[in-house]
Amino acid sequence: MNRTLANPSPADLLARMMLIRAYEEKIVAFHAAGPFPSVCTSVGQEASAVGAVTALRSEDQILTNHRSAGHLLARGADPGRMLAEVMGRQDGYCKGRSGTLHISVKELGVVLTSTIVGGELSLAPGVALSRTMLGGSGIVACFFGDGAACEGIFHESLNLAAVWNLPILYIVENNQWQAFVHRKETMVGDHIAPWAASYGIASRTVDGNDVEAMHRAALEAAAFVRENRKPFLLEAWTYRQRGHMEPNDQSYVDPAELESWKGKDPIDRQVARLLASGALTEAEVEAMRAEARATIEAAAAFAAASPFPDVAEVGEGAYA
Amino acid sequence: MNRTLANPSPADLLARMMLIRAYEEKIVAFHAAGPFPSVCTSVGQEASAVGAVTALRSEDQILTNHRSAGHLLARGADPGRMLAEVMGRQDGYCKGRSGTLHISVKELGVVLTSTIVGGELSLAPGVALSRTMLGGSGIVACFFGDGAACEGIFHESLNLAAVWNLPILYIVENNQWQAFVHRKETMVGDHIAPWAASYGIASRTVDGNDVEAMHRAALEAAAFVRENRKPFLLEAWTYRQRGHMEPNDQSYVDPAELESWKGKDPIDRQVARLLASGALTEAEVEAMRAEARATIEAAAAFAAASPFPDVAEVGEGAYA
Amino acid sequence: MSTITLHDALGQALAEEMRRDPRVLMFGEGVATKRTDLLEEFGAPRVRNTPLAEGIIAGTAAGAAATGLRPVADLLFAPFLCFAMDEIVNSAGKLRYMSGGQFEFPLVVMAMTGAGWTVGAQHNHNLEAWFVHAPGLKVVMPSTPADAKGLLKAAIRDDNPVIFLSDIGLLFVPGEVPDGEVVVPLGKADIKRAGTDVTLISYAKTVHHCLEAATALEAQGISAEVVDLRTLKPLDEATLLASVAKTGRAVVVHEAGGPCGVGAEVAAILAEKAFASLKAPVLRLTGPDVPAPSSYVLEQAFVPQAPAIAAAAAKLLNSPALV
Amino acid sequence: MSTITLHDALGQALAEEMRRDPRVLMFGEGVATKRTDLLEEFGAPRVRNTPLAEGIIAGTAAGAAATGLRPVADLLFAPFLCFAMDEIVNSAGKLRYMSGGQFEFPLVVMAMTGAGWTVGAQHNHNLEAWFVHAPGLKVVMPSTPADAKGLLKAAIRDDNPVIFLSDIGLLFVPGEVPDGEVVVPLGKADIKRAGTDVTLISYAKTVHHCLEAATALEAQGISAEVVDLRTLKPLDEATLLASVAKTGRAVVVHEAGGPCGVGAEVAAILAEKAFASLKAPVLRLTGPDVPAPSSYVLEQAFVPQAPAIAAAAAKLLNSPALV
Ligand SMILES: Cc1ncc(C[n+]2csc(CCOP(=O)(O)OP(=O)(O)O)c2C)c(N)n1
Ligand SMILES: Cc1ncc(C[n+]2csc(CCOP(=O)(O)OP(=O)(O)O)c2C)c(N)n1
Ligand SMILES: [Mg+2]
Ligand SMILES: [Mg+2]
Repeated sequence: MNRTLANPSPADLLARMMLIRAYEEKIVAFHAAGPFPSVCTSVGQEASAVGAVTALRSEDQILTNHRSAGHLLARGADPGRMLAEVMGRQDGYCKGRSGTLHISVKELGVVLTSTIVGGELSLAPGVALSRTMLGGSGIVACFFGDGAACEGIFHESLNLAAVWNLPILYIVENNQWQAFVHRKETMVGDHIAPWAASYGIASRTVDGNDVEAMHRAALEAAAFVRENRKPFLLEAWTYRQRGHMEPNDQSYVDPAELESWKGKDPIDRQVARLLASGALTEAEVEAMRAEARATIEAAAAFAAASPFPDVAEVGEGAYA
Repeated sequence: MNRTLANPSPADLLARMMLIRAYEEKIVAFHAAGPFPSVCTSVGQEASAVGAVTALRSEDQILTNHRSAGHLLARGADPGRMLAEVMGRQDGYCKGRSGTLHISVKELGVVLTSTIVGGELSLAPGVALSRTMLGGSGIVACFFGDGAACEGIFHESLNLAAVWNLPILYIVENNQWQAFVHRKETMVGDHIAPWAASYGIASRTVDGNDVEAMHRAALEAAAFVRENRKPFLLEAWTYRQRGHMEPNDQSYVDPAELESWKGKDPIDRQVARLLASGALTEAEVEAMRAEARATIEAAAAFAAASPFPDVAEVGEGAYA
Repeated sequence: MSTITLHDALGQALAEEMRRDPRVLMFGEGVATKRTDLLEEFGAPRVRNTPLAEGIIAGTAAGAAATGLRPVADLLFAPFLCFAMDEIVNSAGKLRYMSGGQFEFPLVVMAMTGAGWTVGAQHNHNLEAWFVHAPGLKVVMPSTPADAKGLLKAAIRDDNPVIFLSDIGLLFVPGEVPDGEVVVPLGKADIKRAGTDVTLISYAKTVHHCLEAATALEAQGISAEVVDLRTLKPLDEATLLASVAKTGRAVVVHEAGGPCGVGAEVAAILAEKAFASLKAPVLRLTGPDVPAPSSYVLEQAFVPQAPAIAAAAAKLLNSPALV
Repeated sequence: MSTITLHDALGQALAEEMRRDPRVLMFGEGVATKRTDLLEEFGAPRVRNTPLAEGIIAGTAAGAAATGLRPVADLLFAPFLCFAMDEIVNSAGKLRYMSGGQFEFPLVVMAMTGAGWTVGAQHNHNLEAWFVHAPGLKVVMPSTPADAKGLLKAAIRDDNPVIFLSDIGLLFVPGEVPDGEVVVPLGKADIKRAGTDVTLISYAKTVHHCLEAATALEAQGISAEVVDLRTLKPLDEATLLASVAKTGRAVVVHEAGGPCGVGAEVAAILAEKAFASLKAPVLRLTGPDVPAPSSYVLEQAFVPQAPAIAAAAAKLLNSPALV
């Protein structure tokens, strides 16, 4: 899998979404089979991750949050090393130190998965400052949730990015939920995009369940940031189809809301679109799904075979 | 001096401003005379303090920041006990524990002077929650600066106040400076009032150097908060005429900006207005100034005569 | 007596105190979603979800406490307290003293921490020592459901800010809780097992590891006393000193990192005030001074376990003059 | 040799390191306004004012450090660090380990603290122990201009996050600073005065109080050694242990509160590793466990002063078996 996918076709976008879905379905299956580390899945949000990440260039850098598997896989991370990390193995990207919640992948420009909600927002300006001071045309993509937008650090991050003209593409994935709280309980309006106006930052809301719309919007937004060397806020309007974390619990979710959003599933929509346009046949779609699953099965086998870290080294590595 | 001043006359407003000016000029004089604790004066901002605080009722509560002398004196605090606190004496409102920077006066409903910039914003929702849950028609006035508006806690405070419908009158005194940094270096726009829109909070900017305009705006805003039981943001457009703290240093201030604002001095303006309307004569104005100074001289004498706290008690009083 | 988890014991304490005192209210991210029983019984104004914003949650608790309410704020996991340090330390902890006694801050901040869920260092960080080091706060960290219930009730009744930390690894372990009113006073350690040769001093999860170690030591003919601190601030010096006066030897055990941890404080107290009784060095067994790793094997290796505790204690017995 | 203040020594260190390494930059609230010499020499991109927002200042330092810059962030007064704990502790301190070593965080966070300006507890709070207790950080707190300069240069060159605290009371006290390159390695204590009967262990302002006490003790025929820790993390155990091996007695002195403070850590190390040499209890003299009061008389009473230190040391000499 390529690190960046230049000019991905509609089918390429679909393939990446399928890979993410297969990866997270595997995690769900692991949970069904017995104890497994808790994971926050992004089922239903694949279009946002794939549409945005494939709009970036290889010199760009990414910071993201606890729901990061889509961003990592869309960037070309190895699902085997990701699963190994989730399972606490030595071949994980962070040698089992991070677990699912904090995977970073330096070689892919993924500086941070922050499970401190807002941690990605607090580091993004500094990463962008490096871009600015060390030269180059790279930009920084910072993914965060509607919940993170309520943290004070959101305000501080956007304000600093505006005042210092930092090349940050902020991408807020408004998936309607903030763990066990609906966003209606935590903010007066529906959208985060208008909040950017306080900082003089341009913004836009896009249908985050339409991968092609998301991709186009992200391309435009990234181009704006790259050329103007200043921030932009893109809001992906989407939905978290599963509970906050595995194992799945949605007892507190309005079933009608959930069903209506399942009807807008980003993979189903892209499949329907490509079938309707004749770009793909049913058989080709099934083959793609099978390929994604096969990739993930191989990844799972790799992860399961990876050894646990040496416990004698537990106390090492905090200092350079 | 009354705790609240119902329907203050234009001359009453002037008298209170003169008292604040006399108090702070005394502090300047103390500094000129020798070592004295550092103090942040509000010279030039008296209209904002007096106009707003006299619009409150006795059941209302106040939180403010390091530049709080105007708010306290406008509320009717005893300048002798305030100066005693500044000078670290036992008769200070906080028994010398707080010093100038954190004076609270429970009996006047002044819950907090916070010198942590933003501390007033972080406690205000809780104080308002008490108002809401324990009943009554009281509201909370929270004074803060344009600098504090850049702290993350501003965002969190306003958002919570909006979502929980808390009766808070936020009053931001935009005095153009944030210690040694001009607000132009820290925010893209000129005003804080528009930031309230993100939270669905109504707001307004008023000439904070016109005490009558400020008073009317604060009365209206307080009435809005009192009746609707939800927050409002009032921005006082004003200027810090002296350095961030005493002793005065303004080497980094644009002299033209300073001069232009000194031309809009709130006391001079109110004097001119009352002379022009014939409400006051020159002699009456001078008598008012003299009275303010005499009050402060007496206060200073009281403070200087107050004993220092007993050092044997230094370790006591942290716990209830 | 009934057998319930620490998690449920906390729920009981909250319900009982909210029933007793209408000024008690609770809020946090997901509190109303997760504590549906409290929501039903006490209503939405007293059981609230909040936006995701720890600073203002803690600040709101401080402001409410200063003006007549008795809030309990749930900040979920201890590392999230990093976003609320100003409100907890600079406001809640300091403002009573700084106001010359005008205001009080009867509030409780709850959070979970510790190994057990492989959640890694941004959810698992034992930073209780920070709050012990901050003036004006009290700090509680129970090891059993009964203590958890009784201490939380005492914390809610206390007129000072109390940081109440629950060990993740103990949350769903059942234990016996007495029926009826249980209030465990703050500031009292508990001797979880009496002994004469060595004192094992700990709190939270590692109390159980000390008890296991004590059993193992018994087999070697060594009688270990296990002191559960329960309240880390104020610290129950009297119980500690009495125990070490008897045994002359101490091992302090906790999962938090060593430097400037609670174990350092305990050892320093002993080095000053129990010096004449000490027959051997005071040993500390703590988690390594690194972020808590996620991988299960590393996470377990991070926590002092019974065999290491027993070995340390045995070492003290065998070579009293050990350096 | 030239005689300059600690404040100017820091300025020299900053200028020299910015000259040496173009990746070093500095920012904070008012940094560009106050450090006009740096601004002129190095230009606006490397010397920046920031909005009033400690969290993002520290977070920006962390993000920049992870990606090739070497930022120095000035957070003004130590209590303001409460607004930046997440960025310092959860990000800068933890992310190297958590990333399996992929990233490094070469940054310095500067702040002032301590008695001297009667600014009260929201500006004056000695919370260095928090950072000692947090993994992945280093902590420095010098007592002289020369050490300040040399340690700040070492801190800027270090590949880890360093918390650099300046004692307000020492900022404008002049002292001798060697000409030319001065780099004081992190992690090395300094024996500021040699002695044989008792070791006075301290850092920052109270080092000078210990030196005064040592002079007073000399008059009583007691020879006191004064150890200046300088770096609080990593702590120079070897120097501490060597000194106490020689004297057999120790008094640990600091202005910060006692519970879980640096003095607790030092005493605990001694109680474990110097036990056989100890002839008397290890004493701690610290600021009281309350917020720092503003009133000058209270503020001074808050800080351990020379007479109390001398008295404590003399007590150890006079009654070795003192309990
Ligand atoms: C500082 C902090 N507070 C709380 C949490 C617990 N928590 C984890 S994810 C989450 C919800 C985040 O909501 P959002 O930012 O919208 O992201 P989403 O989970 O919806 O993708 C919460 C409250 C946390 N990890 N960090
Ligand atoms: C959290 C915090 N950061 C920094 C400071 C230092 N400081 C004191 S006042 C001030 C400027 C405040 O600006 P603003 O809020 O506009 O109030 P003003 O002083 O203009 O009245 C600063 C930076 C502080 N006291 N607290
Ligand atoms: Mg969300
Ligand atoms: Mg201002």
